[in-house]
Amino acid sequence: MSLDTVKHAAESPDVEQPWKELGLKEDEYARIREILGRRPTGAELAMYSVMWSEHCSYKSSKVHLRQFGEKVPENDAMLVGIGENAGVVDVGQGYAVTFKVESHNHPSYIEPYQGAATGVGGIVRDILAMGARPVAVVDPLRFGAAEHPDTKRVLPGVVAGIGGYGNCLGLPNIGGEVVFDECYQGNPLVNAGCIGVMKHEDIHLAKASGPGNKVILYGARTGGDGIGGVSVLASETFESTGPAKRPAVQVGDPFQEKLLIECTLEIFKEKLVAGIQDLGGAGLSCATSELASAGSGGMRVELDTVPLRDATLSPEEILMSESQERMCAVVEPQYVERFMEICEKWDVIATVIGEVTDGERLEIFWHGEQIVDVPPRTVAHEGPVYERPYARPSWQDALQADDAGRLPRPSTPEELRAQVLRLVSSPNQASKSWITDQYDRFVQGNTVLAQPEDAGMVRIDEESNLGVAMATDGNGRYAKLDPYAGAQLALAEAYRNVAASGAKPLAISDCLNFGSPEDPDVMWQFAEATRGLADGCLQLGTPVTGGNVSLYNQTGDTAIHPTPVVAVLGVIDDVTRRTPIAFAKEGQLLYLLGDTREEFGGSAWSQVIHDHLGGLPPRVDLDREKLLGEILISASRDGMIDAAHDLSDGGLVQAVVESCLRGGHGARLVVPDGLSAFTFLFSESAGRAVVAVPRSEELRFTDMCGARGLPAARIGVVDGTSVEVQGEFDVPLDELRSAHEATIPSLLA
Amino acid sequence: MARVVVDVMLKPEILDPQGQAVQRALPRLGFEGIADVRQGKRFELDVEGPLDEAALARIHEMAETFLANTVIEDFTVKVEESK
Amino acid sequence: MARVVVDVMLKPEILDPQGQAVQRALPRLGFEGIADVRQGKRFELDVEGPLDEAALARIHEMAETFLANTVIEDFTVKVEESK
Amino acid sequence: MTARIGVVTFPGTLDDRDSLRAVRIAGAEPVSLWHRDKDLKQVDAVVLAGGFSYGDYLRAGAISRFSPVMETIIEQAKAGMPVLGICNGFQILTESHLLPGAMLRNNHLHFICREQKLRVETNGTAWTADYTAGQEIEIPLKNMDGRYVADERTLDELEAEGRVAFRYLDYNPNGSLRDIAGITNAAGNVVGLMPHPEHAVEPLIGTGRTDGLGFFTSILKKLVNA
Ligand SMILES: Nc1ncnc2c1ncn2[C@@H]1O[C@H](COP(=O)(O)OP(=O)(O)O)[C@@H](O)[C@H]1O
Ligand SMILES: [Mg+2]
Repeated sequence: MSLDTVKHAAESPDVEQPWKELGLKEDEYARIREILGRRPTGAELAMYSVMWSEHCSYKSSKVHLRQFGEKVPENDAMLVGIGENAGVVDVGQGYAVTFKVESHNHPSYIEPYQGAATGVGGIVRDILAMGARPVAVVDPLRFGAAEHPDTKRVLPGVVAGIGGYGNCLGLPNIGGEVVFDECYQGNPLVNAGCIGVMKHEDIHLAKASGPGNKVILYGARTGGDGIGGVSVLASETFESTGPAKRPAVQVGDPFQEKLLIECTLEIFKEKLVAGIQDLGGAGLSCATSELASAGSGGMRVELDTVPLRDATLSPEEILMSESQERMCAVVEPQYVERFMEICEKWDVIATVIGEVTDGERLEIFWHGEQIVDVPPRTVAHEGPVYERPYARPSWQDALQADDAGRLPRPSTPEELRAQVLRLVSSPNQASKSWITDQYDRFVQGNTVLAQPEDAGMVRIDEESNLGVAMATDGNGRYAKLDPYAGAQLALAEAYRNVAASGAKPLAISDCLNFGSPEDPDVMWQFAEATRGLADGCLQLGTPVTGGNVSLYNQTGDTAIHPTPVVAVLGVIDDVTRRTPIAFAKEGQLLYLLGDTREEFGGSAWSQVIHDHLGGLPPRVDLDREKLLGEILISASRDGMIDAAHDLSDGGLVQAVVESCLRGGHGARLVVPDGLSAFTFLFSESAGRAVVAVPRSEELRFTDMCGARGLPAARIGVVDGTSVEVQGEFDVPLDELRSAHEATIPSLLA
Repeated sequence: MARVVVDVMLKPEILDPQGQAVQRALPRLGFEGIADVRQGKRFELDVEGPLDEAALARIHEMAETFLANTVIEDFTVKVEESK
Repeated sequence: MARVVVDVMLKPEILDPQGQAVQRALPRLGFEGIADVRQGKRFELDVEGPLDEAALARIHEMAETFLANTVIEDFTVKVEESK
Repeated sequence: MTARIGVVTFPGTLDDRDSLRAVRIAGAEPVSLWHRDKDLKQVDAVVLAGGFSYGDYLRAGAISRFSPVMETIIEQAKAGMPVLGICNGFQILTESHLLPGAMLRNNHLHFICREQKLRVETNGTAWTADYTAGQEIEIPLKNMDGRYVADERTLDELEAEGRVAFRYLDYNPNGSLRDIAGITNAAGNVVGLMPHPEHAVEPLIGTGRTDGLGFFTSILKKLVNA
């Protein structure tokens, strides 16, 4: 096959091109021809097709995501906002933190281990590209029904992949989620988040400026794996027959990535780069066009200098390859030699592949012949934008009318007790330590809190004990009942978790996992969820710093529950003041903070006992969440509480059982006046937490709650070796522990 | 008892980080002249009963659906001469 | 270029949990009659230059000192017919 | 004058910074060593830290064992220099044949991370003098290839000579023979173990216990009093 040069393309306008096979729509192809004033070359077509895919261009979601930039709360912490590889916030003492959550859903269904592993690799490079040292990872996961045979294929592979990659990089895994629901059958969600730390002056941006500066590709050689993989894959639905489509999968090399991290940090330390970009989805097409587009525009690349693993790759394939563990840096000429020395020190291959020009076009050459000549903005930032039609689904009203409050409730203490045991041993409420024990949570020696705590927390300064905390949450059942409220409940829960650990919530990242945007029902869910999240962030004062959208999580006509996953980042001045969840001291008083209402829609109880989903999710009150957060943070700082646990799915009883098992002490509970034991134990009203208060602090604590107007009810005491609800039932801790801990191993081991 | 060997190797286009690491280490150990190293898995199966065509077909199926992950790996099935 | 294959297997007396896990899974997948499974490693080396006795001796040494850990593993070196 | 304790960084080493911190907290002077340098910068003892050097490719520790720094360490260890191998460091020590036996994939085939109880079986090594023989400690454990194996004769020899330095208590996390968590050479200067004392030197972090600090204070006292 002869080379399709720019010159050749101009001379042969009528050549048939495989735009359809590459996933482009007819009008999109026409627009490319219009932009270029000719037909694209094969290489140009390759670039546009991957960069204009849903995954890379956000063409269906962009119009909704705009709100995150428009409804921005007053927040002095924001240093870099949406639009970069990841947002950056100020956490004080000259430190900045960058964090982001991304999805690797589709690749993880096809090849669970490598899909999940490369998901971790990708998000870590995003964080690294901002100039930060990655310090921790989190992994919100969703799988099909726990008993389904395919879950036994997908889950162990995903978990091993996340562990295999993250452990080998030396990044403590400090949090995440594992949720089972049959709606994720065939569409597991593998989201991965990373936190990085740097000094303010070390923030780096992805842009190529300064004509004459060199463009250096470094890291792994480029191979034929995953050509167009992620971008094309994540932009279409699977056939209902399962993973029939098997494009080349990428294999991760965490060892190479570890070298890339250390090498890049040393390069940053010597201030050798003017701009930097990781290579992820869409590979070199993305890196070169984004760097050029964000800079002054001009860049010239000699594509034949790219080090290859397979010498037979065509230029189109090289541009589309998603080979992992690569980075692209823009370096002033006088620093190139030192840059290369550092790469050599770390056994990292580095090659000058081009330079920044004073023009405005991205020009790519292959053995001297020009194969790409495009305005980079049209590739990277000015892709198609769709106003997809959306409408409230016809079934939404009926779903909401199917009130969970009408479900039969336990009528005897024995029944209540049995339901408590069923709840805490159900796959979603059971202990996840079979999974989290496959992740290294100790590496780097800074992990103050990790699973099963409410939030993960790492120390970032050894002298001052400054630390950051993160929690990720999302409840697809709530979001299905009401996507606007569901997104806000995800935000509220993550916010509450961070506050419960003693850290002050600062900012958020999100991963929006939805079905096909071509379905107006799904698009409505998406529109509602983004609106809810943007409004919620405005109200809570936590800006969205960045995130990721994953669409087409759908098999046939059936979409997953709308699943917005929210990661809240918090800061704590002194990690020694952190609040754990464990009830560790006999005699301490248990207080329930917040209001408990008859709220069972989307609850764990309705799912576990009645396999029911209907009604409305718990009411959202973000002002209350804020107040609760302030109380939890003050109480932690001033030593008024020794333990705190947020209440969410499973309600009070779930939280108390977890805190008791963690601390190795029982609890004696009294049902407060005006509540039934059932509602007290299982309601999922938001804006609540349970805390353990030393007796000496009781007055101070209740005075504070009273003065600030936060309801605080004394519900019992840490005591004994069982969880007892007075006048109702008593379950020994041993029985609770085996119920809670046996489920996941017996399903998966 | 018959012995069947199933060799499973990553497909040629798939990155083999292990093989690469081994290859890069060799010159340091004084072994020159190895142009490429690929690392794979070897399964030795002891098969009961006669190793007829049906049995081999079943082993082939086992290799395809279980021993190898054909998304990223190729495999071969060989009967070993009995010792 | 010549291809040399080095097979590395755990010594028979060493527990092989990977092989065991495979073997235990087989009946569940409907494959009966496999009495034992051992899992090992296969290295495919592409060797530059002539594959004479000296070259083979060097590869043998490489296998003994590096590719296998002879405290726990046995190995064999085979020349593959060029394709 | 305090002792200088080196910590080696191989490509893929992860716990080097933690080990340097542990050395510092114990009161010794931490010194970074680089795998490509034969020069040990006049350190008095060396820690081979945990991690995945060379990705654990081939076998854990197999590639690192052939690095320039190991040439010197092997030579000096034989001459009596104290060396502590933690996790991947232990694997490197067995691959180097400074310690007998070998490390294999955990019997359950998963990576495992847990707070692990151990018994310190001997305080007659350079790295355990601050413990009492039989003392029970709890420190983090995290590995993929932690199953210690050796032939029966070697195991009997280790037991007879009091060279089983640490044993897992309550739960054997990886199928190690005779619950062995760590061993020492005959001279007591070279010690290897799978669990991570360097992650248990501050009350704030990890398990909340400081049971691992004794490794670093033991060696410091030995070197300073020498
Ligand atoms: N759900 C979202 N919320 C906020 N910002 C988002 C969201 N999805 C994507 N973004 C932002 O859009 C930009 C492009 O996203 P993405 O393509 O995922 O980045 P990358 O190229 O680094 O993978 C990033 O700044 C990202 O943070
Ligand atoms: Mg990026």
